[in-house]
Amino acid sequence: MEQDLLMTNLKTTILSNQEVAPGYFRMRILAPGFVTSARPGQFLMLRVLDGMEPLLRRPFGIFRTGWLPADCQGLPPKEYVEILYKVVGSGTTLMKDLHQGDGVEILGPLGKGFELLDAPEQILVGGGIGLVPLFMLAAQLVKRGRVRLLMGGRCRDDILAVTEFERLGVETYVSTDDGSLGEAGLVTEVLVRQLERLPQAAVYACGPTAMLRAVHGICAARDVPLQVSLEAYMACGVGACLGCVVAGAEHTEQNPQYLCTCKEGPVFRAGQLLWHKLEEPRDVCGCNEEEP
Amino acid sequence: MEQDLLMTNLKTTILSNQEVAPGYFRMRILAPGFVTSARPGQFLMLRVLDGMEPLLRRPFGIFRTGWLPADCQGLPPKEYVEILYKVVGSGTTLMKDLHQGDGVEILGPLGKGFELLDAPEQILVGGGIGLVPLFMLAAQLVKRGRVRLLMGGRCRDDILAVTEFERLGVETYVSTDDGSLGEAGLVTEVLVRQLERLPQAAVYACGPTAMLRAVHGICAARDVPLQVSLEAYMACGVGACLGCVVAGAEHTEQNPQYLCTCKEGPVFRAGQLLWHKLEEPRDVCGCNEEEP
Amino acid sequence: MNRAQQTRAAGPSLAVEIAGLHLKNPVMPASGTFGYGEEYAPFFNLDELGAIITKGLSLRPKAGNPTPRIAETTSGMLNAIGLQNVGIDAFMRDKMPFLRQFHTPVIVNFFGNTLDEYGEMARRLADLPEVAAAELNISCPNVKAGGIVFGTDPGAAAEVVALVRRHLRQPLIVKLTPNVTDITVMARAVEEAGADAISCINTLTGMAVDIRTRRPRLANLTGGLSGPAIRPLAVRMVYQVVRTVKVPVIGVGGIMRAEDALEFLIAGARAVQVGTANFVDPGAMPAIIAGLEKYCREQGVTDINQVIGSLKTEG
Amino acid sequence: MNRAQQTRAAGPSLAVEIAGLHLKNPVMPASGTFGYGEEYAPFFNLDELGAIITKGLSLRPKAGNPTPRIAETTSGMLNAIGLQNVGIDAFMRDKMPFLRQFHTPVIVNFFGNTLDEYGEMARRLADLPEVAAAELNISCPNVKAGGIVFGTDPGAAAEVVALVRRHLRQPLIVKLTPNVTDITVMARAVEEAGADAISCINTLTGMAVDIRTRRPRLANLTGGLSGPAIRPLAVRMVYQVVRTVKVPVIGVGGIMRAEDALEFLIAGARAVQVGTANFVDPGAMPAIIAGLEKYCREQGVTDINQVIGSLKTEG
Ligand SMILES: Cc1cc2nc3c(=O)[nH]c(=O)nc-3n(C[C@H](O)[C@H](O)[C@H](O)COP(=O)(O)OP(=O)(O)OC[C@H]3O[C@@H](n4cnc5c(N)ncnc54)[C@H](O)[C@@H]3O)c2cc1C
Ligand SMILES: Cc1cc2nc3c(=O)[nH]c(=O)nc-3n(C[C@H](O)[C@H](O)[C@H](O)COP(=O)(O)OP(=O)(O)OC[C@H]3O[C@@H](n4cnc5c(N)ncnc54)[C@H](O)[C@@H]3O)c2cc1C
Ligand SMILES: Cc1cc2nc3c(=O)[nH]c(=O)nc-3n(C[C@H](O)[C@H](O)[C@H](O)COP(=O)(O)O)c2cc1C
Ligand SMILES: Cc1cc2nc3c(=O)[nH]c(=O)nc-3n(C[C@H](O)[C@H](O)[C@H](O)COP(=O)(O)O)c2cc1C
Ligand code: FES
Ligand code: FES
Repeated sequence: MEQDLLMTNLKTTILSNQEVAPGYFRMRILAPGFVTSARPGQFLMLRVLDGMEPLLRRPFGIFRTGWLPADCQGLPPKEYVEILYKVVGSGTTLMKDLHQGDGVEILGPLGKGFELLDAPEQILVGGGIGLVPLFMLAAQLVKRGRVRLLMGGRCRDDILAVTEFERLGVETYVSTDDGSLGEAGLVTEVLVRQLERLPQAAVYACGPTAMLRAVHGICAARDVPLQVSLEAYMACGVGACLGCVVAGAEHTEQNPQYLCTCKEGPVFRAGQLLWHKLEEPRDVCGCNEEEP
Repeated sequence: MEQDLLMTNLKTTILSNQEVAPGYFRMRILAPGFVTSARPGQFLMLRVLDGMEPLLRRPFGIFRTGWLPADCQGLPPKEYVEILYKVVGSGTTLMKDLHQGDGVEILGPLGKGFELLDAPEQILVGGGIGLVPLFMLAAQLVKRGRVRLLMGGRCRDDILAVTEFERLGVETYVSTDDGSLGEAGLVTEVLVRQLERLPQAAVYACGPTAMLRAVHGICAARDVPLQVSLEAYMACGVGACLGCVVAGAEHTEQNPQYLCTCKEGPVFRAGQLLWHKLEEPRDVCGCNEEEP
Repeated sequence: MNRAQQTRAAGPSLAVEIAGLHLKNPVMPASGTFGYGEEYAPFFNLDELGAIITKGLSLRPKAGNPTPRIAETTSGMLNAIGLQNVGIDAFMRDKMPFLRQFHTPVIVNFFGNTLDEYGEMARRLADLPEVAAAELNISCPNVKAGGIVFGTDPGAAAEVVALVRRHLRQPLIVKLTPNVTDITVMARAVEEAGADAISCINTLTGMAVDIRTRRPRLANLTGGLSGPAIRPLAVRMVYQVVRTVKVPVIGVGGIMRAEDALEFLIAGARAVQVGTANFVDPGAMPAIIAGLEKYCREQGVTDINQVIGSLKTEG
Repeated sequence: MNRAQQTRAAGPSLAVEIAGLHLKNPVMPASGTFGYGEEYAPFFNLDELGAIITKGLSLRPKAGNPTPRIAETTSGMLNAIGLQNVGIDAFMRDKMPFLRQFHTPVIVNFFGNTLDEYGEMARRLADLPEVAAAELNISCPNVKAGGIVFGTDPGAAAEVVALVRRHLRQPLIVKLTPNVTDITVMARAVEEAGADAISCINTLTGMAVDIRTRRPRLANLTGGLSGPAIRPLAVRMVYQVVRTVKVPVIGVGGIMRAEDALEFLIAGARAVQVGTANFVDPGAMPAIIAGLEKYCREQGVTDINQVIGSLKTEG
C-alpha cells in the first residue's frame, strides 16, 4: 500500500541514450523520487511519444538509479533512472532514435521486487537482457556477503555491464553459446557447478523463460531457494487490466489461480508459480534456445 | 500526361525548417528534379513520419524551387523545394519540430498550375498563407511585364515574404484588417481600386474561400480574367480517391459535374467553378472573415 | 454578485444526470480498464471522477483466458481477458471498503453465464446500498457463455434486461456490443425491456497474427479491439442510438483526450467512459475533465448540458 | 540445373489462382483507392501487380456526395465519396484503352442502384473480353441505394449474386461488408448463390465531429472507415470466412506493409487488396510484393501457397 502511494507518472526528459553493444541501448532519464522509491527488481512503463503510436507503454526493468551531481550554478543534484534495452520491435526502434532532451513519460517504480535473503552465498543468474533487474539487487546484496553473477548469452554482444557488476565486488562468470566470450556453454551448466560447491546459496534469476525453467529445475532438485523475474505482455502495469497474469502454483482448470506479473510480480518465488504453464512472451535476449 | 510522368515520391531530407513569423514556418527540402518539373501553382503532398500517425499526407503549395550551390568538395549543385506553412493541426505541429537532416517524403509536383496570360497588367491577390503559390508565378510573370501583388491578412504576422516578391520586381500593396501593417482594410478593397485604374489586368488569386468569392465577384463584374487556387481535403493527391472534388460550372443536381482539386486544379479559371457551392475546407490563414 | 457573475466565478458546470444519478461531471472509467478503482488511486483522487465503474463481476470468481491476453495493434489493442474477476462476494469484502472512502458513485458492471445467473446477480446487487447503479454487460465478445448470444439478438437481450430490471433496485445501464448489423435495433429492444440508460460501445471482435511464429497473437485466437482506432465507429453508433431511444446514452470507445470526449457529447452522449486511455496515461481522466471545462469556457458555455447533443447536421 | 536449383535461382513463386484467374502475385489494389489505374501509372509499372481493380462502376455515371468527403481519424480515414464514377461506357471508352497496354488482369468492381441495374451491369460486363473478372460491391455503406440492403441481408445478397452470376461470363468475386452481426452467414449465402470468390472487408461505417464548429466532419454525416485501424477486424473476418466457405477469399482492410498482408495470407486469404495505403505511399504495393518475396526467402518457402492458411491455432 505505501508502495502504491509512491507510484507516479513522470513527464520527464532523457539525459542520455547510447548504444552499449550492437542492438542494446542504455537510456538515462531524469527521475525525481526514483532513488528513494525504486527497489531491486522493480520496473517502469515508458511512453515514447505523445501520439497514438505505439499506443501502449513498454515495460522495462530498472537497471539502476542515481544522483546527478549538483551543477556549477548551484542547482541541487538530480535523481535519474537508467534502463538497458534491446531493440526488438516498433517501440524500442523509436526509442533508440531519441536524444538527450527528448521527452518521455515513465510510470513507476512498479511491481514487487526481489526479497533479499540472508543466505551465506548469493547467486545471480542473468540471461542476456535479463541481467537488468539484477544490478540493483547485486548492489544491495554485496553489503550482506559474497555475490556471484552467472551471466549467459548467445554471443559476446549479449553480455552487458559485467564490469559494472565487478566494480560492485561481484564475482562474475560469463558463458556464451558460441564461446565468443567467457566459457562456451549454457549458464545453467555453470549454475550446476556452482551449486555443487555452494549448496547453501540463494538464487535470483532473470532471463528467457526456457532458461528460468531450467534454473528452477536445478534449484528445486537441490532445495535451493529461487526467485525469478518474469516478463509478460502488459497494458496497464498496475494490476488493472489483468492482461499480464501468470498461473500460480495452485492453479487448476477448476480452481484457477492467476497472479499479475505487474503487481504481484515481476519477481516471484519459484514456489509461487505453475512452471509447466509458463510461457515465453517473446525472445528478447536472443537466447531462448538456452534450455539444456 | 508528360506532367504525370514527372511525378515522383521522394524519400528525402530536410535542409532547414525555420519559424518566419509567429506560427508560420518555412521548410526547405532536398528535391532532385523539382527545379525543372515544378510549375507555378503546383503542390506537393508531404509525409512526416514513417509511422501511421498522421496517416494521410498533407498538401502544401510549392513556394519556390532552387539550386544549392555546388559544395567545396566539388559535389554537384543540388535541387531543393521550399514550402511555407502555417501550424494548424496534428500534421503541421509535428512538422514544426523537425530539423535539418530529418527525413520526409514528398510526392509531387502535383496538379495543374497557373496559366500565364499575356495581359498588360498582372495582379496577384494573396490572403495569408494563400500567397504561397503566387511566388513562382510572380517570378515568371515579371519576365512578361508589370506585376502587382495585393497581399492581405488579419494582422502583420500574416503578411509573409513580401520583400522577396519585391526583390523580384513586384509592386506590393499590403493591407491588414487591423492596420498593423500596410493599409487598414480588406485586400479586396485594394483590388477594386487597382482594377479601376487597370481594367485590362489579369488576376491570379489564392486565399480563403470567402476572399476568393469576393475577388471573383469583383473580376466577373468587370470582365477581368481570374484564376484561383483552391484548397480541399485530400487523401491521394493524384486523382484516385475523388475526395477533393469541387463542383464545376455545369454542375446541377441532375447532371453533376465534379472536378478534382488535386488533378484538374488546384488552379482553376474562375469560369470553371460553381461559385455558390464552393466551401471553405478550413480557416488556415486566419482571415476567413475577409468577405466584404 | 449576481447569478451570471457567480457562474463565471465558479466556472462552467459539468454536472450531468443519468437515470436519476447525479454525476459531478460526465467522465467515468470503462469497465475492465480501471480494475476496482484502487489500482489508480495512487495517481489522482478518485473523487474527481463522475463515477467509478468496476471490472465486470459475476456471481462466482472467474478465471478468464490463458495468456497472451493482450496484443497491440495500430492505434488499438486486442484483449481477451475472458472476464477474469474475483466474484461479487470477494468484491464486496475486499474491494468495496476501499471505495467507500470516496463520494463518487460506484457502478458495478456485471454479467452472468446463464439467464439465471444474471437474475441472481441482479438480486444480490439490489441489496447493496453502496452500489449506486449497475451496468449490465450483454456484449462481451470474449467468453462464449458470457453474453455474445444476449448482446447480438434483440429477443435474448430484451429477456435478460427485463429479468434484471425486475430484480434490481438501482438504475440499470445496459452496455451494447458493436458487433451487430444495426445497433438501433438492440438499443430499442433494451430500452423497451426496461434499461434506464445505455452505454455503447463495447469492444469489436478482432484478431492478429504473429507472422514469424504463424500463431494468433492471443491465446484465445480473437479478442476485443479497443482504443482510438475504434472511435469513429463508436461515435457513429452513439449518434444512432441517441436518435433512437429516449434514455440517456453513455459514449465509450477510443476516448483519449477531451476533444474525443467532446465528439461523443456533441453527438448526444450524456456522459462518457474512458477505457484504454487509462493504460496509456493514468492521468487521462483528470486531464479530460479539465479539458471539458476549458472547452466550455472557450465556447462561452456555462453548462456542459448545452454541449450535449448540439451537433449541427444541416447546412 | 535441377528443379530445386531453378526455383532457388528464380526466387520463391508468388503466383496464386483465384477462381480460374492466374495472378503472378497475390497483391492488387482495393476498389476506389487506385482510380482507374492510370493515376498511379507514373509511380510504378502496373504490370508488377497481381491484378488491377477499378473504382466501383455503375451503368450510368454517378455524382457521389457533397464535400467534405474525407476525414482523417486515428490511424484511419473516413470516406463518403458516394460511389462517384464515370459509368461503364465512359470507362470502356476513356479508361480501358490505357489499361490494355498492361498484361495484368483487370477486375471491374461494380454496383447497381436496383436489382435490375445489377443484372444489366452483369450483362454488359459479360460482353467485355478485357474484363478478366468482376467484383460485386454489395457492401458500400455510403449510398443508401448502393448496396446497404443487399450487403447486410443474406436473402437479398443471395438474390443479387444469383442474378449477376446468371448473366456474367467471367469469375465473380463478391465483396462483403463488415457491418454485420455474423459475416459467415453472409459468406455462406453468397457462396451458395454462386460467388466464385469472396473479398472482405469493405469499410466500416463511422463518424467524426468537428468540435469547434460542432458539425460532422463529413458532409454525408457518416462515412466508411478504412486504414490500419480496421486491420484486426478484417483479419478476424477473413479468418472466419475462410473457415466457412470453399471459394477463395481475398483479404482487404488496413494493409500497409508486407507484414500486414502476411497476417491475411497466413489466416487463409488467397490474395490481398491494398486500399488506403496507396494514398499514403504510391509505392506501397510494389513494396508489399517485394516484402512477400523476402519473407518467403527468410522462411525457406518456395511457393507463397505454402504460407496461405498456415496459421497454427493449437498450443
Ligand atoms: C517486467 C518487464 C521488464 C522488462 N525489462 C526489460 C529490460 O530491462 N530491457 C529490455 O530490453 N526489455 C525488457 N522487457 C521487455 C520489453 O518490455 C520488450 O522488449 C518491449 O516491450 C518490446 O517493445 P517493442 O515495441 O520494441 O516490441 P513490439 O514487438 O513491437 O511490441 C509489441 C507489443 O508487445 C509487447 N512486448 C513485446 N515483447 C515483449 C516482451 N518480451 N515482454 C513483454 N512485452 C513484450 C510490447 O510491450 C508491446 O505492447 C521487460 C518486460 C517486462 C514485462
Ligand atoms: C493544394 C493545397 C495547397 C496548400 N498549400 C498550403 C501552403 O502552402 N501552406 C499551408 O500552410 N497550408 C497549405 N494548405 C493547407 C494545408 O494542407 C493544411 O493546413 C494542412 O493539411 C493541415 O494539416 P494539419 O495536420 O496540421 O491539420 P489537421 O486539422 O490536423 O488535419 C487533419 C486533416 O485535414 C486536412 N486539412 C486540414 N486543413 C486543411 C486545409 N485547409 N486544406 C486541406 N486539407 C486540410 C489535413 O490535410 C488532414 O488530412 C494547402 C492545401 C491544399 C489542398
Ligand atoms: C482490458 C479490457 C478489459 C475489459 N473488460 C470489460 C468488462 O469486464 N466488462 C465490460 O463491459 N467491458 C469491458 N471492456 C470494454 C471497455 O469497458 C470498453 O467498452 C472498451 O474498451 C472501449 O473503450 P476504449 O476504447 O476507451 O477502451 C474491457 C476493455 C479492455 C481493454
Ligand atoms: C476513398 C475510398 C473509396 C472507395 N471506393 C470503393 C468502391 O468504389 N467500391 C468498393 O467496393 N470499395 C470501395 N472502397 C473500399 C476499399 O476498396 C476497401 O475495401 C477499404 O478501403 C478497406 O481497405 P483499406 O483499409 O486497405 O483501405 C473505397 C475505399 C476508400 C478509402
Ligand atoms: S499489465 Fe495490466 S494487470 Fe498487469
Ligand atoms: S485527393 Fe484524391 S482525388 Fe484528389
